[in-house]
Amino acid sequence: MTETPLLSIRDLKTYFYTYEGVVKALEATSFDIWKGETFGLIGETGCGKSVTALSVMQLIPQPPGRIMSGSILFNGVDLLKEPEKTLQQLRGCAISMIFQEPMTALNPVYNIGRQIAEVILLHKDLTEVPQKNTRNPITHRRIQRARKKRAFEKAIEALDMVKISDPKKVARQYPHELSGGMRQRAMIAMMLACDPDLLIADEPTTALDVTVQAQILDLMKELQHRKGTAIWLITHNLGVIAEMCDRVGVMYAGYIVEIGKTEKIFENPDHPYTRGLLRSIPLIMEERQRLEIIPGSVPNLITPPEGCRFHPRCKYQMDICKTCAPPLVEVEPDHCVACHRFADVKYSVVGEEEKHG
Amino acid sequence: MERSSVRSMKACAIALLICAVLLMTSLSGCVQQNQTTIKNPTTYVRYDIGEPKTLDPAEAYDSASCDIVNNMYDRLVTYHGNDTLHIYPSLALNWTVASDQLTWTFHLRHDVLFSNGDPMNATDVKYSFNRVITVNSPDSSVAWILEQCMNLNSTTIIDPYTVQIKLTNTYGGFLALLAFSVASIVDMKTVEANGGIVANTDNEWMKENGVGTGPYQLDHWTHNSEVVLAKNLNYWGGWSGQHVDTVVVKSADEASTRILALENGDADFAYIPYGNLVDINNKTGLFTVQEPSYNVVLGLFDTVSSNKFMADKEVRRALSYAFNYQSAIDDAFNSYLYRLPGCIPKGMPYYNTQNNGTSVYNYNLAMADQILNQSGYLRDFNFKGTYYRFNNTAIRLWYNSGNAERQKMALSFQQALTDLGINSIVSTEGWPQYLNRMYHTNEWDFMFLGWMPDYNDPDDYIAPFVGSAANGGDTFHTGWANASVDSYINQGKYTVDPTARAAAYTAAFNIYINDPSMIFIGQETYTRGMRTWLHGYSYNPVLEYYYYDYYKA
Amino acid sequence: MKTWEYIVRRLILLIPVIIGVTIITFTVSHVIPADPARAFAGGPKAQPEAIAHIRAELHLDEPLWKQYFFYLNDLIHLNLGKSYLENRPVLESLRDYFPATFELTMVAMLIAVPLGIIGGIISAIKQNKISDHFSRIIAIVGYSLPIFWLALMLQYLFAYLVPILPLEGRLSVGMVPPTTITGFYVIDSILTGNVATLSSSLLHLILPAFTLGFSTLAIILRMTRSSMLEVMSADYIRTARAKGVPERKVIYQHGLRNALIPTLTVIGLQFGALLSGAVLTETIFNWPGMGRFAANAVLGLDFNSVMGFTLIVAIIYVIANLIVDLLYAMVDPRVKLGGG
Amino acid sequence: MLHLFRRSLLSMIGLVLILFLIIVALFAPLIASEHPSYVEVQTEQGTTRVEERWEIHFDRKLQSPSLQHLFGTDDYGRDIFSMIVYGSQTSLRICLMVVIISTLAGIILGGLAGYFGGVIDEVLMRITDVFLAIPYLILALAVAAALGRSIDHIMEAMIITWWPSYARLFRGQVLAIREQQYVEAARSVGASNSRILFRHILPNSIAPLIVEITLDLGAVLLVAAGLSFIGLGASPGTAEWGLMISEGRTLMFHAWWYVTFPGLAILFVVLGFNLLGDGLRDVTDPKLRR
Repeated sequence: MTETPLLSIRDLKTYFYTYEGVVKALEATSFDIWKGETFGLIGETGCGKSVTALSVMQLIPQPPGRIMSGSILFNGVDLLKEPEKTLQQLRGCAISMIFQEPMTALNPVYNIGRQIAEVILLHKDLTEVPQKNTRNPITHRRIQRARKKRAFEKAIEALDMVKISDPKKVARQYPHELSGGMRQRAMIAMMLACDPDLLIADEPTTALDVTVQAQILDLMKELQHRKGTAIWLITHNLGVIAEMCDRVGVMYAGYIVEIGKTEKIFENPDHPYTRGLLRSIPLIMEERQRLEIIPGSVPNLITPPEGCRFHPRCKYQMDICKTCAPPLVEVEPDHCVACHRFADVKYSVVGEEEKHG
Repeated sequence: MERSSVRSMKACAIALLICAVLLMTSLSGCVQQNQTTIKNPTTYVRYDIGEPKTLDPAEAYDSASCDIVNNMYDRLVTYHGNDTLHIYPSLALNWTVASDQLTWTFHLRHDVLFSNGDPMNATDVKYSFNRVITVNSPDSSVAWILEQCMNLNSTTIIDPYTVQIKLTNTYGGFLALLAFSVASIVDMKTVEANGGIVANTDNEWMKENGVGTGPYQLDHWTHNSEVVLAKNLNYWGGWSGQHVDTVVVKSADEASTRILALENGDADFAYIPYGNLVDINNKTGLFTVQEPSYNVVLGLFDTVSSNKFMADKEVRRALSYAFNYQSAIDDAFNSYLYRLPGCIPKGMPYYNTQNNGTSVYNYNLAMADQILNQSGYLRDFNFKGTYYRFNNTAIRLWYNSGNAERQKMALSFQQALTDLGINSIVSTEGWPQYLNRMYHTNEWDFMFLGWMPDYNDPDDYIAPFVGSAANGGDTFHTGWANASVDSYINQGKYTVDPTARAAAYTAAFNIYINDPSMIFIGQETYTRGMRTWLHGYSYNPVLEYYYYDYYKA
Repeated sequence: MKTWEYIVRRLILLIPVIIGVTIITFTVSHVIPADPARAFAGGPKAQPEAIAHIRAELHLDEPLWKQYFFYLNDLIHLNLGKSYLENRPVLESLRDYFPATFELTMVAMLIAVPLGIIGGIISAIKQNKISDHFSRIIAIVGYSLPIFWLALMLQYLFAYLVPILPLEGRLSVGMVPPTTITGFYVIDSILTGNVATLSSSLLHLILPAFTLGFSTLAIILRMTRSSMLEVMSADYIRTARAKGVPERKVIYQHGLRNALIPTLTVIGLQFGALLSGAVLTETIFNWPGMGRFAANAVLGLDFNSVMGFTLIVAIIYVIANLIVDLLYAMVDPRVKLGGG
Repeated sequence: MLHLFRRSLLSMIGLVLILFLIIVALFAPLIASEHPSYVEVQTEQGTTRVEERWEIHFDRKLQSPSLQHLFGTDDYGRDIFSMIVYGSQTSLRICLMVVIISTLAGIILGGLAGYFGGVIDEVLMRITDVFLAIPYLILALAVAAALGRSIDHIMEAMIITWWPSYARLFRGQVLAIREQQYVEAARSVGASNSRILFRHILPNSIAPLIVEITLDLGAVLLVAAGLSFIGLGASPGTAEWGLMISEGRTLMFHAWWYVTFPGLAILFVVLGFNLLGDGLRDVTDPKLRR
């Protein structure tokens, strides 16, 4: 892989300044996403997955949020240094994002078609319609109307693309008139309408029924196939990751703790947290007696633990873990881990089983 | 977040602010310059309270209505300037009276046109008088003024410019009556074209319109705001000399509005409450009109009150001593009040029959205390160490709400009563409730009221004040009646001999003042605020405003 | 349900409201032990015949319930009776005063609504900045000031100390009102092309309309601010931003339309408050409107006028609420007319 | 929550203003330099009531503020400072009585309507419609005119005009909460209506009501002052701020202090209640927090 990654995040640091104190949501997060691939980001709730995505989009509510340092290179351009205007042009066009809550992520007062058409109007040329701004207000208005009409037609096409059965009707419907799955489809249609290079999907299926989940995921896969979009999938559903992703990153308390090819991570997790995470999921295929749980919970990020942020919950902790944050080390090609004791973890399967036995 | 939108918003706000400030300074500059010159030089503007109820002479009875009627219409005779004693010709050039004192002959002016151009002649005169009597305004009943000595057969047309009026009975005030607004001459053609005369029904058109021979005609009337009169180009008196072209009478309820209007020159003339005259006194360009008036202020006793002791004249005498007259004059009326000794106000004939014009009662708590003790009303009820009379029954003092002077007098009276060991309650209520209390209940002991003259005669005071209900008096329902006083009042009314009249009024005074049914508090001073640039104004209590005389310079 | 069907249904609801309103005002104004007939006829000087005439016209000697039915009967025949304080039919008084008050309240609204909404938006998007504090303080002072106090102060400042605005009234001294077409001086002036009365009536509107609208402005500002804050942190705003919508459009197209929904309710309710405020404002600025007329009628126990006024206001209230509900349905597609 | 409140400067100012009002009202006899006397009088209905009376000293009327009379004297020669201090008692009483009684009425009626729905709801809502369709100032004016002039009657008049909005507000709350799962749960385990109303619905719907109440405490004072302005306020001679403003306003050109100090008193108290209410709203409504 000699080409540059599509998205390259380096040492991203995002803090939230709240009344209670400074929430250190992201602390030196780094990873890459390549063109056309599907990258998964997993982790518990509140570990910073969404904050990473929002930081990339620069949609962190400011205040209280603030991106302290780091760089976000998209196609080699540092997004953090670009003016708001450029970012607006990128959002929805080059980078799109689907959100977790299809119930609330659509504007309740506009119909679906209009909301999709808005993206198209913003980012597409619509060459079929003369676009030149004229001084004549009447002509201008007529052109605007024609563009709007064309965008609406395109929106219907987009809805058709996401396999909505009666796109013409749905385009004129309002979000509250649609089911959750339909809304998420509409959302996908909206976000893919401009053929983005990167689609960030933040828990796109969490709020949906299982059957609908599968449909949505299939749809995303299919569209990715057709358009060559890179997908960054954020979820805590390991099943989804396993099914969808080429590579996966594991996040804990603002740090990437492990990153690598999906199969490798799933087969052979090197970080105690990844390991705990994988074992806490019931897998139908494997016949395991009982699920494991990771003791404790995600730490308070205002006063995070010193050193490795996972150490209070870690079975393998040593003194060094309490003082020194472990760097992300490439343990094998395309597999990085941030743990002082990854080697011990790797070979401790038996001992661990014994403990529980 | 995009900053540019917010920034442009801010820029807009600042620009607006700057514009506002610039506008303000530039405008204030030019207004300041104008301040030295006369505002609206050809317009007379008065800010007053209340507004006319009607512009129909056959219905107008309240002063605001009569004011406009007096200037839109002419009468056969009129008053001039501040002279209330003499009556001058107006539409009538001259008149004669037969020896029977009943038959009056009036010779009319020949050159008089109504504001619409119709000529005025004897037909209109007869029509006007008979209209008043036939319409007999159900809303105001003002027709009684003419009906005192006239009926439908009284007026006869001798020739187009001569009218004869035959009175139903002798009446000394007949000419004064003809100067009253009800005797205004209306245009027969106009009235007939707009509803004509319907017996016992007011003419709706005439309420808001009218064609008269007066110096001004109605321009427009915006209810609850202003009545505007414009000059009548047909006026027989002509428009040579100095006059105002337009008259604006505004009704403004709020005193501060009227004061500010007078001070900034919007108003040439304004009604200012006594408490606020200090605001305009000694200010350049402003002048306070001060004239004696016949408006009297009374404190009434209910002699048939449910509080039985009010029936005792000694109690009422004691209360008369407990009222602080000087404080009422100084503090409630800011000295714009003159002490009243009895029913008859100063300036009217027979004023001196009342103890030579000296008050019998003065503020004297020791005397009040002595009278009450002698009459057996001792301080007998102990409430928290204070001893009260009348077994702690409270005397109920009432005034109508919104009347600041009466409120002051009431609260001050209450304090004096407390010192005297009498418990009391001061209460106030709206005018209709107040009237109900006075006329339909006995649940009051003391109330304030005022009285204005209908005509310039002591009989208009003494008969309604202290005459008995049976004798057509007791207008205030005090329940007081005295047969001797009634007979003296009637003597005074029907005698033409001044000495006999004086004797009758003296005798009546000596009775009613020692068995008082009311406290005679005082006689108000007529006060108004005026711009000094207004000229030609003179106060005439009978014809309060005559705009034709006014001009600004 | 079709819109017109809904409107008709809502307008039918007017009838019980009107009956209720008449019953309440009728009872409240008639139980007072008072002698309005004598007051109308001139007080202590009233002629007995005049008093008797008025008592007969008002059926004052009948039992209360009969008086009420006499009133209802007249009302059905669209006869609101006679105003004794004004000495003319109530309908005529209302015809004169309603446009004056309506013009005043509309201009007050025109001042309060845009300024309130803009202030609320600025305050919300600049949360905790100087401009936010500034507009919040304006808002809080706005609904903490006694309205008549504000009126007196404005009068004193702008009509006396720095005399740039007229003191009172609807037009300059002695100016002839424009030909009555609608009764609104501003509109009539435009229709008749009368520039002098137009500018005069606009100038005369400034102080009273501002006084009247100030507290409404404050309330709308506060409401817009809080709902704008709420809306701007909503998910769909994030979606809009993720779509690359420029911030200005995010605020005005996505945020504002949603934030306006609760503000609309407030605006509807404020109509009632404005009519109450009009009582005080009109008294001080000598505005020949319904509020002052109503207050005088209540104090003077001019029953017919009080009843006529409350009737008109009840109708306005119902219609204003209807309009708000219709707007609601227009702004918010989730709202179904006639549902719930 | 409390620390959030403490951080908001405006809310703290509101709290301080209201605490100041309460302290002044409680310790009025210690703060004021002059004191009213209280006299027991019989009313027309035969009951007795205690009337507040201030001594009149015309000899020192309308004196400008001085050390002896901090806020000057009025046109009866009464000490304005003392009257304002004692007036705080009246103001507090008016605010609390009106708001508490109309809230109670609103809670009971609105609660019944919202909880039981159906005919009760329909009838009650139509009744509130009728009340809300009459401008509150005119209704209060009419009621006050019918009852006569005294503070008690003003309070009654305001309660009559105020309860419908509370009934509406509370009904809406109850309607919303009635559908919540914990209420469903309580109903499914057979809790009685009254238990559900008082144990589940009331506590949960009271929070937004409290904000409204705090804001209304100030509004009550303004309406009372408005009624005084039109001429139907407290009985003459009592120390009530609205009455003082309305009596002092005509004299403002030569006695600015007469109207200014009671005006400021009202402004500050209403401001206090509003700031407090705003602060409470920000604290209780998590959506407005960031």
